[in-house]
Amino acid sequence: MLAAPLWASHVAHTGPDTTHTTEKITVDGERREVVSPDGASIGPVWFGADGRFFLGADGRLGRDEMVRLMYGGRTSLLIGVAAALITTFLAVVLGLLAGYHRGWTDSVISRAMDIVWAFPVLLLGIALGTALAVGGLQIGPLSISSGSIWIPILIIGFVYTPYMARPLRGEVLALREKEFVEAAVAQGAGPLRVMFGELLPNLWSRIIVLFTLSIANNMLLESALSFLGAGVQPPASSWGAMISTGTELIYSAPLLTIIPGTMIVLTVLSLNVFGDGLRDAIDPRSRVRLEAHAGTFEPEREGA
Amino acid sequence: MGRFAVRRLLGMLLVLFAISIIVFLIFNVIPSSDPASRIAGKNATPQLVASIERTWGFDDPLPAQYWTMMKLIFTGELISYSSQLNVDEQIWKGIPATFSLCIGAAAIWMFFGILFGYLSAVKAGRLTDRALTILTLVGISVPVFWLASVLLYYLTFKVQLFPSGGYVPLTENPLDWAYHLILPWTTLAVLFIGFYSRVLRSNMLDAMNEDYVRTARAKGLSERQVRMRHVLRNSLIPIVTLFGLDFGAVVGGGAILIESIFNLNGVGQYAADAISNLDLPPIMAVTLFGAFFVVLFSTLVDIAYAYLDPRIRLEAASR
Amino acid sequence: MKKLGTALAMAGVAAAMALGLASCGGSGDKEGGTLKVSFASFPDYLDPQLSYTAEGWSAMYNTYIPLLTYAHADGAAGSEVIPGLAEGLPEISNGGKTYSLTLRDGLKYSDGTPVKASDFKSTVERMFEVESGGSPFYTDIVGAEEFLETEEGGIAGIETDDATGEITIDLVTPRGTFTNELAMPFVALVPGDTPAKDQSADPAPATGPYEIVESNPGRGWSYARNPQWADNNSELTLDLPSGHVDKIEAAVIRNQSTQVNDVEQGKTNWMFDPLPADRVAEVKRRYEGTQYRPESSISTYFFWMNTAQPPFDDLKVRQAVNYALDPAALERIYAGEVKASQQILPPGMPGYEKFELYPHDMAKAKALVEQANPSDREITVWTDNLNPNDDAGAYYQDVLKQLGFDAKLKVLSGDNYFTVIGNQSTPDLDTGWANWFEDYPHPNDFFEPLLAGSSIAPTNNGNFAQIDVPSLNEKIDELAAQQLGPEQERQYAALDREYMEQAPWAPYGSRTLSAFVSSDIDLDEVIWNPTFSGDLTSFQFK
Amino acid sequence: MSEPLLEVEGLVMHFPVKRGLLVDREVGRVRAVDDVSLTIGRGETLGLVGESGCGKSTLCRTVLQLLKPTSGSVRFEGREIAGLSRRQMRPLRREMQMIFQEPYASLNPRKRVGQIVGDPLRLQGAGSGAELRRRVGELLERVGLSPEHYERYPHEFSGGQQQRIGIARALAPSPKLIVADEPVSKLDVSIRAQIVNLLDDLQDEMGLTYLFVAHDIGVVRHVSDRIAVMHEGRIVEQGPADRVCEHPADPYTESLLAAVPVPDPRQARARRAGGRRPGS
Repeated sequence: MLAAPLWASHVAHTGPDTTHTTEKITVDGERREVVSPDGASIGPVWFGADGRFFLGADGRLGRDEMVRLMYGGRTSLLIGVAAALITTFLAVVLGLLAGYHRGWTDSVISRAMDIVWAFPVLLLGIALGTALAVGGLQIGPLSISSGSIWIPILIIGFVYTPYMARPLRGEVLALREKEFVEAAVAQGAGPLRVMFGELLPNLWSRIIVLFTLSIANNMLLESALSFLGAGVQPPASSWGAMISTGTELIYSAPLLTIIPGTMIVLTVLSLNVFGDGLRDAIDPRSRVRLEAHAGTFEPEREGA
Repeated sequence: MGRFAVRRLLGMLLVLFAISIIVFLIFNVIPSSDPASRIAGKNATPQLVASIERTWGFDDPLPAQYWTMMKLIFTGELISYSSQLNVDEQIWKGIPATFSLCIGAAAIWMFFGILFGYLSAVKAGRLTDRALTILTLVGISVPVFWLASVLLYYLTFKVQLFPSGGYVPLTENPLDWAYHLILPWTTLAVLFIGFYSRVLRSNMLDAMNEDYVRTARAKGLSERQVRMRHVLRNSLIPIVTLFGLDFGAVVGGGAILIESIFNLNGVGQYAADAISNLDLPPIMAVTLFGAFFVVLFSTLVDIAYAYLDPRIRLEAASR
Repeated sequence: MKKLGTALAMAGVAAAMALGLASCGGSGDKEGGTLKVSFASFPDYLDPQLSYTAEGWSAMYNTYIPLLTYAHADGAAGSEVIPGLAEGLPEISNGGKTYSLTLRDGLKYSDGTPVKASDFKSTVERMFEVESGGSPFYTDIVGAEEFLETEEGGIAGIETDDATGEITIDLVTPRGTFTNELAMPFVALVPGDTPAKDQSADPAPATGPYEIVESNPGRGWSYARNPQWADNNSELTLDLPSGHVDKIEAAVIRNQSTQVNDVEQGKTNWMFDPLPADRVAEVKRRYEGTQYRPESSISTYFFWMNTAQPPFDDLKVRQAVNYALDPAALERIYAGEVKASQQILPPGMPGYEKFELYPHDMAKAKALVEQANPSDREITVWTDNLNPNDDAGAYYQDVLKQLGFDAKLKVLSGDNYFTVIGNQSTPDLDTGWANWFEDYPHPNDFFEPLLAGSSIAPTNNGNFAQIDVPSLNEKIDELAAQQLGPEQERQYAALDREYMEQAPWAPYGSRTLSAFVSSDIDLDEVIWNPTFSGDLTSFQFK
Repeated sequence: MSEPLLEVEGLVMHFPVKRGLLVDREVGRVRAVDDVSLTIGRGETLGLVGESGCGKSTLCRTVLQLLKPTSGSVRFEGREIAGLSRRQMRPLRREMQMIFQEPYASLNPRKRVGQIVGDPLRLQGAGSGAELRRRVGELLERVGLSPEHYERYPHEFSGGQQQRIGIARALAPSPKLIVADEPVSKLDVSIRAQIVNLLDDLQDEMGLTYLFVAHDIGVVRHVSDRIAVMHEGRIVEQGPADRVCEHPADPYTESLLAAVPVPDPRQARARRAGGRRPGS
């Protein structure tokens, strides 16, 4: 069921942003307004209207909640996975560089990571989100318009990098002392070959676990950012953005908050359980400290 | 040792400096943050905007503006662009609420985190452990702000069991203070309870296989004594570390969501307001405040560790 | 949802004719007590020279009194300018360029210092010195522009005499709105030695019935009776009410739904902000007439279209949008809290005459777009994130899509929305949402700042549609120099129609506000002034 | 002595000891290798012996330019390699290989045997696909393993077999010089002789030159043509193996000979003469 969002466009009868403010639908043979004149939206009708408005409409625009839920889930998952890929890529490269070269390369990278790490994650996310909400991002040929979901993806991918880079760097520092690294150098392997050919294969199991848990974390951060208005920009929906609109209506339509929230909990929970199992399976003794939290999410400290 | 501490503290200053520059730049490259027109308001004339730019120094070069701002923060004279109030004073006023929230929540999460972790480890593999594992996994999978909103709906509106938010100073009425904070404390703590009990559980399970524990058992200590005196005590060290870092992070911005939802008027709420106003001075000050706590606690933890384990000192020094 | 403050940033909040003057207090009414009120956001300033929000004006209506003020009455009666600290309305001479007033003798500030005529001059100068958003209203005073530039030498156009209390103001050009402007809080008197910086944290001494005794910016503030009021000032300014309660505590509660819950549960006596749209139905059903009554405002909600660039440089496209928007849909989005209207002047504003140029007709709209066949169909729709404005934006975007445009929605924080769309360097300013609440009950307030060609500015632009029609600009200027009378009102009505024929906007209504009080407050006694909203002196416990 | 392959002259390797409150200052040095001169002739085995921590491993790595020497000269086939950059060194690496003390640690645990042995070949750009596989198979056979081991991971092998993999890897680029840093000290006593014999056989077959390092003078004596004795970073004595062992000139060499239990020379010699092919 959690994968349903992937097929959203095939299942849905209407677009996620299509409004049905003054429309009427037939529920179990009875004509009903999607939104009543005083602004109350129709609640869940389940299978009463041929699958339309399964979970009712969202607020006074009369958008189909179920359709939005599916499209929103797609956004949330996309952000979670894409940001995790970015984080993983950056963390692997930085971790390898810092751990392999040590010396000033390590100092520079570690200090930069310290800075991002010390930056309160939510504040940094909101600051960047707000900063980019108006003008978008323009770096050379790379141009991202302000409503694009790439903005939250990049922000999340960026702010969580230290949390993955630090444990990886620690691991690389330890691996680097192993004789097989020296053996590779003795055979004439260059730094890149050593990093990616020799060290990286030893990091995979760790990376996969961190990656899984990172998706879970990213989805939580995405929801928090969207809740604060710095994440996914309307009318695009994500589960976090849906909670954000939902809480505005919580006293009149609590389901609009409860449903997307439950979806997040279930998805994140599955990812956490999966990541946990993966960790136990691959590396039972390792203590991965990367756990799901939106606000504070701890790196593994070397020696801890 | 002293050398390590001095270095770490210097590093901390460097990080704070870098953060202040980053924040400053982020908000100076936003096209629409132009503070002068914002201060001038809706009907502003060009003269008014020009006059404001002169008064506030917005026409100075950026480094000069940065320097002025930092000087004002540290002399406590920085005023916000949108309300013209003293930023340091506002932060100062938010501290009681933020600390009440964080310290209370921290007490709760430490207590339950340790309790659950201990029970889970002792009953490893049994029903209690399974149940607690599920519970803690759910705990770390719930978006905090969502939990807060749902609790608010059910416990303050459907069943009017708790007040719907707001902060009552401890000095005014201790009972009311706690009553208003129960929900925020609980919500904030849930995540950490899950997190800490999981860490403690795995640490304890590891520790139970260590030689010194076997020796203790062999000496004839009761299982209970072994657990409390040896296993738990040693497994708590990493928890205390984590606590230092988490507490820093929560004070430094982690509480922002809870504060806004429960209308606690703490530092986090102040930051959220400032960000939505694109009001640079408070954002600078609050970010530095938050980063200060994060860095401070991580430095304290590092120094404490270096004290306990000299190898770290050497490693750090050789970098 | 959250901050009405910014939504209403331009000014006062209105209540209309809907209800006549409340009947005189019932026998069970009692004096005294502590009134608890809640605001969703702290006023921008608790400093009369600086504040330019509904919150601030409502908070200081009974604290800082200008030379002239507005009658403490509901609806149209509340739009009447009456003498405040001055003895009477100004005498206008010199072809509308000289205003003469006399300060009442013997007035005192709440700290006991006497109010002097020269305080008016220092107050106006202070307003310029703190670079108030209100200063553009007063730059027509002789010497004001130079003073803003140099902040030296005082404003030559204001002459005062402390002995006689005479105050003379000379203007550069006749200004038909100046009487209203003298009644704005920007020029409410504060002592001459008040520092020229924001006093929100330590409000200046009051002249009205209540003084602000504690201010905790961002969190709340509270009032007590002005010790100088009962024995001194009220004797001298009999036309102003003294208030019923002894203390007022104002708290900031950001979530408006929480405010509603608190009023329902009696924890708060009055919420300043309008009901959040999703609670309207419930509150109306349970409390209409007993604790709740709707109040209309003098405001216009509209979508502006940038006439300076395609596709909205084409009149047909703009008209198509006007036809395509369905007032019924927008009414639902605002949960009935917007009263449909398709013109620039809102009901309640002098000069308002109802007309309807563009009845909802989707087919006609589509036909018009087909005729115009604009080549540029990529549109960015701007709106702020305050519910339900964001929903209105989403609906508008959907309508534009139906008209065959490729519309993108951009939702900005309500706190900086107007700064962004008022900055012409912002890219893609095609069309978007906006609203306007009156600064004072004078129709010029809806034309000059919003539609005159001279208002187009690179930053802080108010003419979002960038409409610049020379004949209409002239008309605006001509009317602005005259004192408002029946003839002028008729001409403003004609101007309204002429502008709507150009269709720079697609207006959709004026906002309904609400008075919602706890069960122990006497709702019938509550006065809702169109400019200052809930009048704190009118609240009374049953 | 035959024509020299490797000439080390006045080699010095110092590790600075830095301290300082803010800025590091050098407060002392550890002299790991202190003015060492050695010469190894083509096809010869030089045994380097000394107690743990005397600088043997550092010397090996300095010779191979895995560590940059503080000063001194290293000539390989008459060419100075001491100042070369990593990049300049790379083409020379195939000529000089190393065998490590800890067989398991020297093999990447996440790589298959085929990859480990094949990598040096690939680095030399030598063949691919089936051809590479065939050559790796040959090498594995050559060191007494089976080509079927191609797909296995290092941890599936015993210590001795792991060292054979290490040897196969060192042989892969057809080097001239092999530096063996205590290749047998971490192995079971029963397996040591097999590995030592394997190295011996390979030398005969392929004309290899060895720098053979051990802390056990007994092992060194039997593989080496000449022996150098290292103490606290310096070479205290060097000369033909038998001469050094039977008439040590330096008191330190004497103490080494006295302290280390020497396996029965006759037994060792007999085994060597038997020349059994181990491992198969």
